[in-house]
Amino acid sequence: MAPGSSTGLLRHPTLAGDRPPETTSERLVLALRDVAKTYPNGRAALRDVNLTVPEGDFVFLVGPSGAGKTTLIKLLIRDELATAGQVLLDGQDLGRLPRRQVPRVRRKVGIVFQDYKLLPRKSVWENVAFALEVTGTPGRRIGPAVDRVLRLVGLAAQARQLPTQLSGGEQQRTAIARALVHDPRLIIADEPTGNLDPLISWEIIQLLLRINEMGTTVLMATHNAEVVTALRKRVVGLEDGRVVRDEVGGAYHRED
Amino acid sequence: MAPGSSTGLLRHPTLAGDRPPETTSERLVLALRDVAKTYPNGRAALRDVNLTVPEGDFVFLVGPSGAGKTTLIKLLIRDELATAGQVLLDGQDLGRLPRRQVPRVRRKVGIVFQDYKLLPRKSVWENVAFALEVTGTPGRRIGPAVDRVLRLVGLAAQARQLPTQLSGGEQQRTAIARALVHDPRLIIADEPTGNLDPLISWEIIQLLLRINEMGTTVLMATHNAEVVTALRKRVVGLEDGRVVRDEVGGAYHRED
Amino acid sequence: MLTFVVFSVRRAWQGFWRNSLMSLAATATMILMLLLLAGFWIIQTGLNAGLQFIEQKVEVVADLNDNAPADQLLQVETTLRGMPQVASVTFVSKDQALQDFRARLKARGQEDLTGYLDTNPLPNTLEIKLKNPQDYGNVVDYLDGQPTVVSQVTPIQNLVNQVVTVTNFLRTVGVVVLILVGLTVLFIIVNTIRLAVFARAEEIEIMRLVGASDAFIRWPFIFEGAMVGLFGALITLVVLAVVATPLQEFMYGFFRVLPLQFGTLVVRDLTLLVVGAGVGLGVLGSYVSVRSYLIR
Amino acid sequence: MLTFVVFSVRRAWQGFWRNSLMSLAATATMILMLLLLAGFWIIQTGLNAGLQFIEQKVEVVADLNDNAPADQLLQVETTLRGMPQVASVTFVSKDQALQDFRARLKARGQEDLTGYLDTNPLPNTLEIKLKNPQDYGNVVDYLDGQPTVVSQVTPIQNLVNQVVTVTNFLRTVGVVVLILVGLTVLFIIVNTIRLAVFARAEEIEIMRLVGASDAFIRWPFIFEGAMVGLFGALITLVVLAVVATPLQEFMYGFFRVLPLQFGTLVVRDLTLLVVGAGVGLGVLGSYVSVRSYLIR
Ligand SMILES: Nc1ncnc2c1ncn2[C@@H]1O[C@H](COP(=O)(O)OP(=O)(O)OP(=O)(O)O)[C@@H](O)[C@H]1O
Ligand SMILES: Nc1ncnc2c1ncn2[C@@H]1O[C@H](COP(=O)(O)OP(=O)(O)OP(=O)(O)O)[C@@H](O)[C@H]1O
Ligand SMILES: [Mg+2]
Ligand SMILES: [Mg+2]
Repeated sequence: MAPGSSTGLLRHPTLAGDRPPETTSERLVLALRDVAKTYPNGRAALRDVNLTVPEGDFVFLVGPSGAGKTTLIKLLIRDELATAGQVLLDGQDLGRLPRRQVPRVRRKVGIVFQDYKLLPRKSVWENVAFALEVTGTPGRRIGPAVDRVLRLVGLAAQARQLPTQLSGGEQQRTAIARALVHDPRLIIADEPTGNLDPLISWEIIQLLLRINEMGTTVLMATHNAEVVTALRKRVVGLEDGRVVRDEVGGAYHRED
Repeated sequence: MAPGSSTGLLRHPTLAGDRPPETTSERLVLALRDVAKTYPNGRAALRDVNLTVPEGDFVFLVGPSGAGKTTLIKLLIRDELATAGQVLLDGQDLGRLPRRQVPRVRRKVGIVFQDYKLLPRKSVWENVAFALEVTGTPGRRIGPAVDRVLRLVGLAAQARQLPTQLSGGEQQRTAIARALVHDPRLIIADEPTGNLDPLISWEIIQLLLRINEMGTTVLMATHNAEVVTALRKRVVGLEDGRVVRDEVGGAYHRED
Repeated sequence: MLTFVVFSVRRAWQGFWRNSLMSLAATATMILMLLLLAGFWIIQTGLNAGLQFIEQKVEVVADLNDNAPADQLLQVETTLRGMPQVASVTFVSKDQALQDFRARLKARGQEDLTGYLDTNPLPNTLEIKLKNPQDYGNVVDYLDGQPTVVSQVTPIQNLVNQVVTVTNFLRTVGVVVLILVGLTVLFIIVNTIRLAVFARAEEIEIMRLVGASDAFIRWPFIFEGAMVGLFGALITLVVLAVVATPLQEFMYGFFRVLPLQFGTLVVRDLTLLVVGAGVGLGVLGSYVSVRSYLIR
Repeated sequence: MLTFVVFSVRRAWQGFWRNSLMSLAATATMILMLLLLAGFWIIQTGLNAGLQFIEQKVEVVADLNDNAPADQLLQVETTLRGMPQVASVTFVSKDQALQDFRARLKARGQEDLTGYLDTNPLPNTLEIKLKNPQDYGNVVDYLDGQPTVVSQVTPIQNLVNQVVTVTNFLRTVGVVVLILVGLTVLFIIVNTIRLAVFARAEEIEIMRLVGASDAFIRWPFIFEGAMVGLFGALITLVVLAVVATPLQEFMYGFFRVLPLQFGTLVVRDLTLLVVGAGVGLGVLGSYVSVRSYLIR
């Protein structure tokens, strides 16, 4: 692990084509090649998706409801398997990964699920600590790390509450805290600000930007037009399962 | 039921005080008097809340994460009981309502839950139909009504899918469809656009506005600043469990 | 009303299959428990039959004088038959008795020495079966009062007492065990359905929030419980039917003495028991389980 | 490694209490099923003891000539004792036999007519108990070859055969029933734990998505299953201990003949059975249940 490596603020290919050229000198954290995903019920959620994300990148994944953003994210953590094409995470082909290796790969990633996926019978504190426990972190290091990240997302006061005793936004922030607590090299956030008020949304985005500046790669699916447009980061647009644009410095809406 | 009654576009008291005066001539759909809610773990989620909503009103409920918006909504459908004060829905004191009467009261309301609360083993179609079945609507009238409302929220193609097979936004729209299908006189929506892209969000809002114009009262908790500010409807601001403003024609953020 | 029932049954059917994993787990438990119950009931019925058979063997045997006058003998017989305690009176002649004795010896493979006998040493006897084995007193008294006819009365008094005590004990034990097994079955099935419904607590909660009345939620669950019970009962009956014939033959080959044939009456009772217990427990289990989520 | 175990046990403990409704339902099932198993095991043990007791009663009785020479008699006795099939040889004098007979008559409340006898009509006898009741052949042959000493041999041949068949049959039935009950108990417990774990399928899924390894997920569940088994076993033992004394007295008061006292050995075996079955089934149930969610 090299979370603080100097690959931090990377230069990205600046053309606004469908598919940025792969600069071989950069390490690719994510790479999808000709990926398609058709669900068992026959719905084609992704088609011919090509996408590479070099280390240290900050990518917004945008697109209308049902475009395939969550499906793409599910492929990245091998929650689902692609029906065609290759999905590489850190150079490993997830389609060929033996079952036993899956947890190891998932631990490299910090993921905020669109529906949070908090453990229902564990408190906020325990939910966040869980992400450290699975990595085998010694107990004495877990406490301080969890406290710190809960303070970051503003949940220090709610640490002992169960998910059912939280407001929607508090649940979402718990999910965010859990994704950050183990200092992952890659953060994947699926609509992480949908239930947050504008102020906290901005704070969370700022937090992700700071973490990104330290070298962590961030992929964020969002509908928050304001944030996307203001930040002018790389924007990957999905529509009906296809990548329809991939621009560095793009806005939420297409600007042609 | 009088969904098409001419009480439609009501004039609201136009002062921006903490509590609009109750004009006795109007029928109050909702009324909270000195309501407080303290959860069993000791957290005071609402304090001294006074709020009245006349029939035909369109109210935005705003406030930071954890302000108490969802708690207030839970009181309105008697999911929780107020620890102090009175909650009146359609003139009925919910605190005194016998248990057996609760379903009847809930059926008057169309509610979009922040976490959707879809029945996990029923398809989109069945979930929406359920809201009609509980009212005892005859089977032949259920079909057309469900199809119509699914078309309205853009889910006609997903009708046979289970909630687990839906995208986040599609789940949210299913919840909205279920809240609308039985033509309730009061619609309560808790953050109904958090997982929708801006375009569909606007469509849903437009839909709610149209329904409101037909006389249905709408109460909507939201973080969507853009929508609130653009529509200039009545805005009730909660903060830390207290009503801090109640303005007709307000913006999302306080404007003083 | 009828619409509601039809509708609820349809929802129950859906519920059963959409939660197939849980439904099948519950049904499997139901089957095993019904088999246990049926097994115990059969044993209990067989035990009762056996005990009755043994009790029937208890009788008063009156040895008759060889020279008893025929008319007096007839009168004794008639009087006995008229007594309310008496179930049956059988006259066994001394020749018959000797034949029986020889047959028994032969069956046991023992040497028959009776051929060397000059005269038949066995007396004519009256075998008197009693309705209630405990009521031998009057009969014995009466017979003792007929010295011209009766030479000796063998009430097997002590044997009677012992047998009655033993059979009563075994009957009591049988009933107690059956009740205990019944309670166990009740608890296990209700508990299993509780667990199955528990997994759907969220579903029930959502239904309530959307405005479903208690009856609307409850009835499909109750019908689902009834389905679990009915399916379980039917499969149990099939299993019992398949097992019955070989088992019966086996038992019969062994306990030649005991009349362990199951008549149609027993089959009817057993079917009623299994189906009744299955459906009843299924409904009860669902009712109890759903109730705990509706009451709050 | 040890840390992992301690950690898993702690999580299991938490899991048990945070899902208390399900844990208690599973534990209750466990208790009932263990009681059932223990009950059957006790019946089976009692049956075996009873059968053994009956088989011990089977013996060869040799009536001796009154005028048998003492040295020859001694020699016969010695030879018998030396035979590998023989368990014990007891000499019963004719006086002893008469006394026993009188005592028995008295116990039955029958009139003692033996006082009118001039001489004692009973012979001296040798009662020979066999190690294995089926091995009477050689013993009888030997005794038949000693006409000076032995007047008559009563091997109760048929009785022996019958008793052995009956006891073997009952033993087999006992074992079969015990196995069937065991399988039922196994299935019900595993099934109950499956249902309890099913309600937590979502939890397992989330743990996997967050990167928990299979072992990390599995072990707490297995320890939880072991806890259910252990709690269930302990409560079962308490119930058995409470019930044991009155039950034993009751049984003893009834079956005076049968040695149904439970020794410490039986208690030890029973404890091992209950605890072993409880913990084993709890672990097995959890393993099977969690496995089905991890395999996908
Ligand atoms: N398990 C599934 N089985 C079948 N179809 C599915 C499944 N999951 C998703 N889909 C379908 O695939 C399409 C893409 O879904 P996905 O969740 O990727 O959308 P999304 O871009 O995340 O949308 P949103 O912004 O609403 O979350 C949707 O139309 C959805 O109905
Ligand atoms: N069941 C509960 N037990 C204890 N505390 C609770 C419970 N539900 C909510 N709370 C607390 O009450 C406060 C208000 O919660 P509420 O859900 O009403 O907030 P909200 O305004 O809806 O926030 P959001 O915009 O994040 O959904 C929160 O601080 C929350 O932690
Ligand atoms: Mg999504
Ligand atoms: Mg809320």
